[in-house]
This record gives sequence, structure tokens and C-alpha cells, in this order.
Amino acid sequence: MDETFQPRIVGFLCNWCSYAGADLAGANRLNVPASITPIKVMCSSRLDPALVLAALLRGADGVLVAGCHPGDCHYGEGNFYARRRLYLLKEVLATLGLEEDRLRLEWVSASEGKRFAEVTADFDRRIRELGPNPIRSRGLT
Amino acid sequence: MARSGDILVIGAGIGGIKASQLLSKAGHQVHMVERTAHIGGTSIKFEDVFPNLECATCMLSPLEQELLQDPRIHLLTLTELEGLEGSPGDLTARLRQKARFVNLDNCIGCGACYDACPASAINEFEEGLSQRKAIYVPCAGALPNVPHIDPEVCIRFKGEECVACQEACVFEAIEYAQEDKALELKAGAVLVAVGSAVMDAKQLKRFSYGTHPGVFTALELERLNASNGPTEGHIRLRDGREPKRIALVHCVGRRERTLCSAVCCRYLLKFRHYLRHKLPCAEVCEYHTDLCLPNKGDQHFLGEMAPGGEGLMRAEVVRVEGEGDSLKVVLSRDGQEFSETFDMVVLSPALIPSDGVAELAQKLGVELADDGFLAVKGVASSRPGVFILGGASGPKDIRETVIEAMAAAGEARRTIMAKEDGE
Amino acid sequence: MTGGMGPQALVPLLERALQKGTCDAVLLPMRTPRNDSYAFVLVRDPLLLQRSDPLPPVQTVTGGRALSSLTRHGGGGLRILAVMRPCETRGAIELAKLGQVDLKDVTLITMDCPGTVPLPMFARGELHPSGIDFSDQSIRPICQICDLSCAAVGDLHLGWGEGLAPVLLPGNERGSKVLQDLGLKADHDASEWSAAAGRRAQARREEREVRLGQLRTSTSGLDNLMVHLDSCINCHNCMRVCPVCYCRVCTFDLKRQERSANEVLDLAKTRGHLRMPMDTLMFHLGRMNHMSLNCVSCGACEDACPAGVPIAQVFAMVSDRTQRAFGYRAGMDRKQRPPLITFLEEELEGEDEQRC
Amino acid sequence: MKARVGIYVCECGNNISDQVDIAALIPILEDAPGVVKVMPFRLLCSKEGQDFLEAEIRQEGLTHLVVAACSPRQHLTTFMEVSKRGGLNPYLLQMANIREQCAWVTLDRKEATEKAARMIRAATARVVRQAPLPEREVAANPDLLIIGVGISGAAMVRTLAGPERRLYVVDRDVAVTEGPLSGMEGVELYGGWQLEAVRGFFGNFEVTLSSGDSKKEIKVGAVAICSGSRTMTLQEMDYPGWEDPGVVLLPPDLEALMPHLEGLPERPKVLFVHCAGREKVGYCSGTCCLRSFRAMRWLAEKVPAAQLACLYQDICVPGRKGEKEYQGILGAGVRMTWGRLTGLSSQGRRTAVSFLREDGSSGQETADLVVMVPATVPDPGAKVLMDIIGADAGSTGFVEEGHPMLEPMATSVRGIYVAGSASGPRNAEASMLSASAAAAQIDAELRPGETLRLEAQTSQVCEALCTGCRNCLNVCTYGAIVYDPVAQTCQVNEAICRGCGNCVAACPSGAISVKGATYQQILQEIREAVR
Repeated sequence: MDETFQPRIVGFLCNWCSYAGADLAGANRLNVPASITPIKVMCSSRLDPALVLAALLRGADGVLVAGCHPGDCHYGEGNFYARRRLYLLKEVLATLGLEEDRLRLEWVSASEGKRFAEVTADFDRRIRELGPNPIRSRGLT
Repeated sequence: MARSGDILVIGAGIGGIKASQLLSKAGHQVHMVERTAHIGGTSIKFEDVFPNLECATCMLSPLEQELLQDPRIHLLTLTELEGLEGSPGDLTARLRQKARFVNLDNCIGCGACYDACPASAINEFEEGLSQRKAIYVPCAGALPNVPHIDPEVCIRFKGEECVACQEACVFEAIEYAQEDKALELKAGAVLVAVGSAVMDAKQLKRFSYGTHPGVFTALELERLNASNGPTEGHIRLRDGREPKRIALVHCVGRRERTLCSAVCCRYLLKFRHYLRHKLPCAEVCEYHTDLCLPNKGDQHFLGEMAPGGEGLMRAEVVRVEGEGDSLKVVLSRDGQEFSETFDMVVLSPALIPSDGVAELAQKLGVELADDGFLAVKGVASSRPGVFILGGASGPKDIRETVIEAMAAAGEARRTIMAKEDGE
Repeated sequence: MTGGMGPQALVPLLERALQKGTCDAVLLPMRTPRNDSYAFVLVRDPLLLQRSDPLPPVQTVTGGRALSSLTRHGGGGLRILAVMRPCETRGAIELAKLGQVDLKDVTLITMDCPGTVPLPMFARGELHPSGIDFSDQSIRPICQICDLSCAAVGDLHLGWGEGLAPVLLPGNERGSKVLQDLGLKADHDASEWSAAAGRRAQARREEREVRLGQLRTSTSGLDNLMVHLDSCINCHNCMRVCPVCYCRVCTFDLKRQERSANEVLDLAKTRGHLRMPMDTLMFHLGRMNHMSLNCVSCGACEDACPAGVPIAQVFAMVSDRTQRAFGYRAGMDRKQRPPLITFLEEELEGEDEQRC
Repeated sequence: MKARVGIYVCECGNNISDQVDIAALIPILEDAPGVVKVMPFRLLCSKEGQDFLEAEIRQEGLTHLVVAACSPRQHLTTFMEVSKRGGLNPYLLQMANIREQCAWVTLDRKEATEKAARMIRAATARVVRQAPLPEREVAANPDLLIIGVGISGAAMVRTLAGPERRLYVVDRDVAVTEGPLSGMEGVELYGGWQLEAVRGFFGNFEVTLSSGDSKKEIKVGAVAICSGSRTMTLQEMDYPGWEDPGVVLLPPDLEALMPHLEGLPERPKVLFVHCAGREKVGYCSGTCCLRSFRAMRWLAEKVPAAQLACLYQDICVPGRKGEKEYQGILGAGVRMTWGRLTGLSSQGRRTAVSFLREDGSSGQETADLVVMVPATVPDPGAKVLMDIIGADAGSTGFVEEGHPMLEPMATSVRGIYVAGSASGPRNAEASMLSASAAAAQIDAELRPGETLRLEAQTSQVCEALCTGCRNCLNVCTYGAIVYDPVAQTCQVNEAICRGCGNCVAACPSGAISVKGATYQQILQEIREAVR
């Protein structure tokens, strides 16, 4: 594994649960990988897969989407749709052998600061295993 | 004569919050008085709430944030009622606000002071399962995110020359000189939302609570399971072992108190969900006399938590005896006695009037019921202009509390309006 | 059923339908006046049906699109008999679910499809088969792996070929009704046909597995995928001819996809090199994400690709998997809702709950 | 106009500056497009900080503001207010949460500084794409339609009737027109009428009422469903032998039991059978035990000689009163037997009640009178009603609440409220309570003479791109999207939209965007995040 590799991970966090969970991780001074740059969205269902794709094709080494646990969605059902959309995108990537592990969907509640830290640490670990997103070096978009 | 459209809400639990927000929406100035240093009441102790197993924090913290930012809601923490004079539409409340010793405006909640503080004590909010400092917030995420100094614990207030927290605070937020304040407020009506308390299980010796470490109360299990709790959500015995056989005991104190606490059946069923996730290997037995499932969705919830009644048994727990590390639970069913052995026993103690309710009733000039809860007719107390909601007038679940909160808010509004028309 | 051997046998039947007023119009492929191509034509005059060819050897505009332009957002109450291949019909059914076709007054007539020859070769006149049959070797790769070429997805379906006695099978109430109106009765003994159809499907299914399996190996991974996509010239024809690409303007043609010169230069700086034109992957992956659940493997995209990208086969490979993932097969079940506008509360979760 | 972005980095005392090298940040931020000023400040949320920012906005003529500080959950509203005071539209502000989500969670100072730079640049790239959003309002009609005048309906009328809003009251019972509510100020009674159609949205509903062939159109701001519930009949329960003359339903009015008590032996045995029909309906009706106990007490007074017995499954008496009643009847010597009713049959002049014990063995009791305590079921009209209104009826057939705990008086459709036992079994007392709760909510949310504030960040459809496929409409939980058959496109009703953005992602055409979270805004954030 390339030790010098500093991953760039985009973390889409839903405003109501996961963003609050990330804040709680901060309040508790837990350690969250610096590779994750959080982007707040109102609901995981806001995430147009095209945006996730855009992130990967702009060279993100990983994209984490974190939302309320199923059934907890502030808007009722948003995360159920998000789950299907991202699953579809993962399937597309998987069929083409495009490292679908670079995309991950997780449920993190507002009280799960620790879980947020764990989830991000684990994802960061996985991304380091995968190494840099080949998109960059291939000059592709 | 001056009349006031303001409303005084006592208690910042879910009931008080809902009532205040409804009143604020309706255009009233609300004075919200909370005895502790933080809002949220009992509900914020829960990880999930029945029957949808929703994450309580995710459900409540947006409400709390909204409340703190509501210009029409004036929150007074560490404050208690001293007396209430006047008539509906023109009440004067005398309040006493304890010193926080932390400046609410300066503090940004960074928590630097906790680490600095040398004095620690048992954390009541965590059901005594963890320690806290003399300057503290009860749990991560508690709002307002500003600690307070507990003078009972702080060594400075015991005469020592400690300024540790003050030195740790770069915001000059620590103010040892603060003193308790007497306040007076005008209000048209008063809402009492002080909630209920949980019976001290030690009183029921037969359950060995407090004498055997394997016996827990429901709230203790709630905190053990809470991801922001003392064990970060790991359900463990007091000595750190993983429980293997767990007994959930219903109706603890039901007979003694002649009341059904209304919520135990459903939260004990909820615990099945906690345990299934956290301790998939543990064996769980639930002992109940009746199942109280009053809402339309509850039967379905029962089916999900205990498919085919698995792990459910209709039997009365006669007593719980310690046997070394483990616990012998003596049961009786149709007159037959028998026993089972566990390493963890979780009790569901009855809900009782919150402490100090009798005094509060006096100060409010309202009647108590024979069982110590506040006497009500609907949400009306015995004193016009004073309304009671939620646990203060008997065991309630969140849903019922919220309904009463809205009803009480409405009634309070109407008394004021009626008065104003009367002008 | 009466006379004829192949799809042409449908023509008299359609004439009768127009004469008897069973329908107001018939939509079906016809030879162009110069006899060198085919187009879907809406026919109200029975006499015009002379030029019709229900099953041309090539796929030009797909039937679904034709039907869409006729009935989008609730047709004009015109009762139409639409004759098209199973894949086109499935496209029409998908479009119906997406509000782009209204089947209220449409009776779909399908028939066993032996496949079509590649449009470019046909256009260049290199291939000009008058009719095409099930033994034809010149059909498009995507047809060669089509396991639904004989799927009776229409309200009425014509089974034929390989010396079979043609059978006319109603797929539902509407189909039976039409037969009734025409004084025909359904062929009860379709066992011979269904056996044959079963065999064809089976053979094709196996072929599909094999070929897509090979394709998968040859496209797997960014480098391999680019071997196929490098020749893409970003003309987006594949999207324009796609029967289920129903957007007014493709998202990937919108301004918001455009990169400012600044951004491009920025990228050029941070990366060694930059393939031009950009966003080829964005377009294809994005489209797969948008369309693979509705893809009916009609092959129109591949026919339209000037650069010879085997895009239909790549799509087939992707959509086989994505559709399977949601237990969906495009155009097969008119009642089933498209996967992305519905959900189950419990699904698609990994083994997060640790077992004992 | 050229963007003039001001970036203000809060040191948060030392909370941020300890972990983030702010001096090192400044040059990295200064060369971000549009940035005219980058400045650290000790504590931006403080009074001085706020005044400073306000002044800066004016002096620097800022068009956009980036505040790099704590979590927006804590101070977004604070800084939005500051922006307003500084004369800047609050939606031209973006916060970068470099405290909770950077300084406090990153050990290595260098890494923290780099991450902070990325976060702030991302916020900057985003903010220049943000547009000012107005605070919007719509006029609202304070009038109310109340469906059903049972206990809860009547209570709502009494609570809300007054000069400032009209109440239209519909009930299938013709008699209500002349009933006790007639002649109240602002109240129009429609006995024998029913709901036919509801169009529009909260604050502006258009309702069609019908009675036979006659129709009436009314306009209201909200609808309250008070259609109530009823108890199950013996026939519906359909226990074998239910026709037996010795079997009666526990009537609402206990006096109705009297005739059945005549002609019974000296010391008649009366057996109350609880949970009658519970298996069939699939829930506990919650209110029946108490009702039954009160009936037993009443009976014990009327017929002191009667021997009372009770066949039960669960005693469900939540709260204080019920348990006391229960202990009371136990004290009075009522014999309790646990059992699940399986059938009834005549045995001479008596009735035999067969049941299953928990161990599966079957038992039997005979009684001179069997009083069945029936389950409560939704009003038959409720489902129809839900279909018309488009609100959810749960699996039980009762109206589903907007949220089981926090919104018990609302339904899935904003502006449609529910009270009384329409949303689940309730006794009279609880129905009254729920009625005043619902009334209070309506009164607070739909105040006469006031407008409704709209979310600033709502979705909007670009007509040129919309194909009318209705994916958005299908996924919208709030019913905020309508299909316009004339324009053949979908449109967002911004009075209902909550701005979650689900529809945006559901639209393959990119025809929908949600204000404050557009594709471009997020994309620009992504760009900087992956730099």
C-alpha cells in the first residue's frame, strides 16, 4: 500500500442525522480521517447519482454518502430512495469492474458520533487499499 | 389592570417543548422554566423510541435547536417556581434561578473546562453508570451546549482555592461570583410539564436491585445501549462481562402503586430490538402479567419484537435472588412456583410523581391527587389558568404527552383570549 | 389462423380491422417509396397496407418512439393497432410507464423476431435481404443474443417460422377482443410454437451468457473499458436514437455539465494529460445509470454509432445485472413499477446485523 | 456584477487556531476566485464578532460571505441574522464547519490545516453560485371543514367557532343540521352531506360536498377528520354460536343491558368476555378493559346477587384510573379467567363459552348472560375519506397520523388534521382531549388574517426540460408535485415543498432543481473537495 497516498474522499452528509452525528464526533473529540471533506445535503435523497459520478470522475478517491437510518428519515422516505439509487450506481460500476467500493452508503444517526468516526476510518482504510483513483492518472473524465 | 398574553411553561421535556413551540407559533411570548441545566427531559435518554424504533436524538434535536433559536421562547434553566399569585390572564410567578457559574453568552461549549476540573461525582443523567466533573454537561449533545458548576461537588465551593476551570476557559465564561437570582414574571396562564419520575427499585427488596450488581433498571439499560452513553452503546454487566441470559421484568411496582405505568410493556419490547442488535447471542426472557398495547400499531410492534411470542412468558416474578455472579428469578404461574437463572435482570419500575411535585403543587396552589400526581380534569388543574400536561398527571407515553401539550396550550390560549375579550 | 406463412399474414387481418372499424388506424413499418428502407407509418386507408412489411430486415426508427409521438400525454382517442417487434414493444411499454406513451387506445401486435441486420451495412446496400428468417447469420450481434425475440409481450402475438404453422395468440383481454371483432378465434394449440419459442429463447439465453461473459472480461476495469470507449466521438447518437431515452434534452448535454475553461486548465495542471473531448465516461456511465433499468436491448444505439462502439452489448451487459438486482425486466410486466420510484423498507442491506 | 467574497475565519478562542494554522490558510484562500478579503477573528459569534462582520459586509461591499467557524447547526441562524443586518441576503452566506468537523477531529495540525483549506475553498466555490432567496408568504383561508360531529367533531366546533373563521361541518346524519350546534356563530351545518372531492393545499383547499344530486363548492384552509369509530358487531366477530340469545354486546349505554337481565335466575352468572374480535382486527383496542370494569361495577350495584366473571387475555388499563378500577373489581370478587375465546353454544337456558388456555388446552365456562366486550373498528367511511383526501389510512383502516409521536393530530397531507377515534380507539375523555389538541394546532398554524410563510429553499421545475414522466411526483412524500395535463409538465407547489431534494435526484432530465442546493452549487463544492 502506498504510504504517501493522501486520499480525497467526499462525504455527503444528510443534514438531520449524519451531519449531526459528525458534529457529535467533534464534540467528543473523536478522530476522523482528514481525507474526508464533508458536504452537507438536506437529505441523502437529494443526491443525484450524477453528482456522485461527477465526484468520482473528477478524481475523488472515494465517495461516502451518509444518511438517517432506514425509517428515521426526517422527510419520511428519502433514504429508501437514496438506497436504491446508489445501489444501482454501484451495480453499474461493479459490472464494468470500476471499483464500486469507492462508493459507500452508510446510516449514521445524530447520536452516533462514534459510529461516524468508525465508518469514516474504515472507509478511509479501504480507499487506501484501493489506492488512488485511476481516473486521475489516465487523464479521463 | 395589566394583562399578559405571555405564558409560563414549567418543564422543558418533550411536552413543554411542544407546548411552547405551539404557543410561540400562535404568537405568544413563552417563558420556559427548567429545573435542570438542560432541556429535553427524559426522552433524550432514549436511543430509539417505540413503536417505530426511531432514533430519538434525530427526532428531538431539531426540535431543541429550533426552540433555542426561537425569539418568542425565553428559556430559564436551573430555575424553579417559588410562588404564583393572581388570576387567569394576570398571574405573577415568583421564580428562583440557581447560579450556573458559567456565562451562557460567553461559553461556546468547547468543554475545555471538564478536563481541567479535579472534582468528580456520579453522573445522575447516566443513571450513575459513569462519572462527571463538578463542571459538566450531562451527556454529549445536551442542549444548551453550556456546562454548569455543581456547587455540591466543586471543591472551590468547599473552600479550596481552585480556579482550574476558569484558567482552562479562554472565553472568560466561568463566573464564580454568580449568585442565585429571584425573578418575577407576568403571565396569563401557566403550563405544568414537569413529567414523572421512576420509582426507586431499591424499595422493592424482593428484586435485589442495589444489592446484586446483575440487576438493572430500564433507564440503566437505555443508557447502556445509548451510543452517546457511558459505554458508547455496549451493553455490559457492571463488571464489564457480556450478559448471556437476560430477564426483562414487567410491572415492577404495579401492585404497590396501583397503577399501570403504560409505557413499560412497549419499551421492554423495544429492548428486545436493542439486545438483538447488540447481543445477538444472548438469550432473552420477558416476564409479564398483562401486555398493555393500547395504540393501534402496538400489536404489530409486538409481532416484530417477539415473533410468535418468542421469549415472552405470562408469569409473575415473585423475587430475584443473587447466586454468586448469577441471579435466580423465582416465578409464579397459575399458582405454580418455579425459577430460572440469568446473569442480567432488567426491571421496569413504576412511573411515579416526579420529586418535589407536592411542593410545586403548593406553590402553584393546585390540588394533588391521592396518589401524588397532580389532579386534573382533562388538562385543567384545580386552579383556573393553570394547566397540567404529560407525566405530571400520571404515566404517559410521548404520544399522549404531546397530545396533552397541544391541548393544554390551546386551553391556556383560550383562557387568555377569553379574559382579553372580557376587558 | 388463416393463410400466409409469415408476418405478411398479418396484413389482410389488419385490412379487415380497418374496414370493420376494429381500429381507426394501424401503425406499422412500410417500405419507403424507393424500396430501399423502412419507416413506421400510421395508416388509415386499408389500400395503403400493400406497401407494409410488418417485419422488415432492419430496424430504423424504433416503434416505441413512433408510438410515443402519436400518444404522448394521452393520445387523441385514436384507436390504434400497432405492429412491432417484441423489443420495440417492450420499449413502448417502458415509455408508457414513464408517461411518454399512452396505451389506453393502443393494441400492440408483436411477432416472433428473427433479428435484423446492421443498419449501416443495410444503408450502404451491402446487405439487402428481402426477407429474413431464423437461420439468417447476418443479423446484428445484439440480436444474436436476444432471448426475448419471441416473447409474447403484445396484446396479440404472432408465432411463426421454421416451418411452424403460424399461431395468433391473445396475450390478454384486449387481444381476445380484437380477435373476436375480426371473427377469428385464438389458436388453441400453440404447444408446437411455444416449444419452438422455448428452444429459441433457451439457445439465445445461453449465447447471451457466453458472449456477455466474454464482453465482461474484455471491458472489466478502466483500461479495458476505455479500449471500447476510446473510439467514442461524443456525438451522443446512441442517446438520440434510444427508444427509452425520453428526456427532452439529455442531462449530459445540459450547460451545467459544461466545464469552464478555468476548470479544464486546472485539471490539465493537476493531471499529466487530459483526454479530449471530455466527459465521455460521464456520459456513458451516467446514461447507464439513467437508462439501464429500462433498456430493452433493441440495439438502436449500436446501429447509430458511427465509431463502431459495441454500446448495445455493453448496455445489455450492464442492464442484465441492474435489472436483475431489482427483480425487474424492462417491458415484460406492465403492472410492475420502475424500480426507482418505489422501494421496500427492508432490502439491499448488507449483513450489518451480526448473527450469533 | 462581479463577486466580492469575504472569508472570515473564526479562531473560536483557541478551539480552531490550536489545530488549524490559520496564518497558513490565508494565502491559499486569497487566490480563490472572487475573494476580496480573508480575515481571522477570535470569536465571530460573540457580540464583537457579529458587529465586526456586519461592518465588514458594508465596508467591503461584500456580495457573498463565507464564515469558517463552528457547525451551522449551532450558528447558521446567528450569521444569517448578521448578514441581514449587514444588508446581505442571508442565502448568500455559506458556513465551513472547521471546528466540529475539522479541528476537533484531526490530530495532525498539517492535515487539519489542509482539510480546513479544502472545506473553506469548497464553501467559497459554492457561495458564489448561490442566489439571494426572498422570504415568501401565501395568503391563507382560515376557514375549516370538519368531517363528522361525534364527540371530537362537536368539541372542535365549540372550540373554534367564532367570528374570525367559518366552520363548515359535514356529517352523514341529517339530524345534525337541527342539532345542538345549529345557530352557532360562523358555523354552517351540512347534515346528510358528504365529502366528494378535495383539491388544493394547506391554506387553500377547494372542497366539493354532495348530498344526493346536489353539490356544493366551498373553500377552506384546512380539513379536520373527526369521522370517529364504532364497535365491532357480533356478526363481524363471527364466533361460532354468536347468535345464541344469551350473548349480548356491551352497549355504550349500560341501561341497555337491563332487558337482558330480566328473567335471569336468582343469582345470575354474568360472564364478560374481553378482547372480542381482537384477533380479527389485529390490535388491542386499548379502551375496552376499563369500559368493561365500569360496566361490572354498575352491574354489581344493579344486581347485587349477580356473580361476575371475566374471560380476558390482557388487562390493558394504561395510567392511573384503570388500574384502580381493576383492583376494585378484583376486590369485589369478580373471577378472572385467562382464555382466548373459541366459540359459544347454548346449554339449556345457559350459554357455554369455550376458550383456549395458554398451554393450548381448551376450557369452558357457562353463564346465564355473556357480555361481549367488542373491539373498536374505524368508521366504514374513513377509508373512502382517505382516498378522496389522499392521506394515508394505515393497515388497520384508521387514519395514519403525520408522525406517531410528534404529529398525532396531523395526517400525511399538510393541512388535513385528525381528531378523536378516527385515528385509533379512544374513549370520550381522550377524544375530547385530542379535539382540543387538534383545535389548538389548527388555531396556531392557520391564524385568521395571517399568511403562511413558505420555505425559502424549495424545488422548482424547468418547464423546458420536463417531459412529464412524473418520477418526481411519485417519490414526493408531501404530494407537493402536481402534473399539469395542459402544459404536460410537472409543477412544484412551493407552499407544500419542504426542500428535501428527493424529486431532483428522481428526475433524469435534470429538470428540477432545489434552491440553495443546485447541481452547480454542490458540484463546485465537490471540485474543491477533491482538489
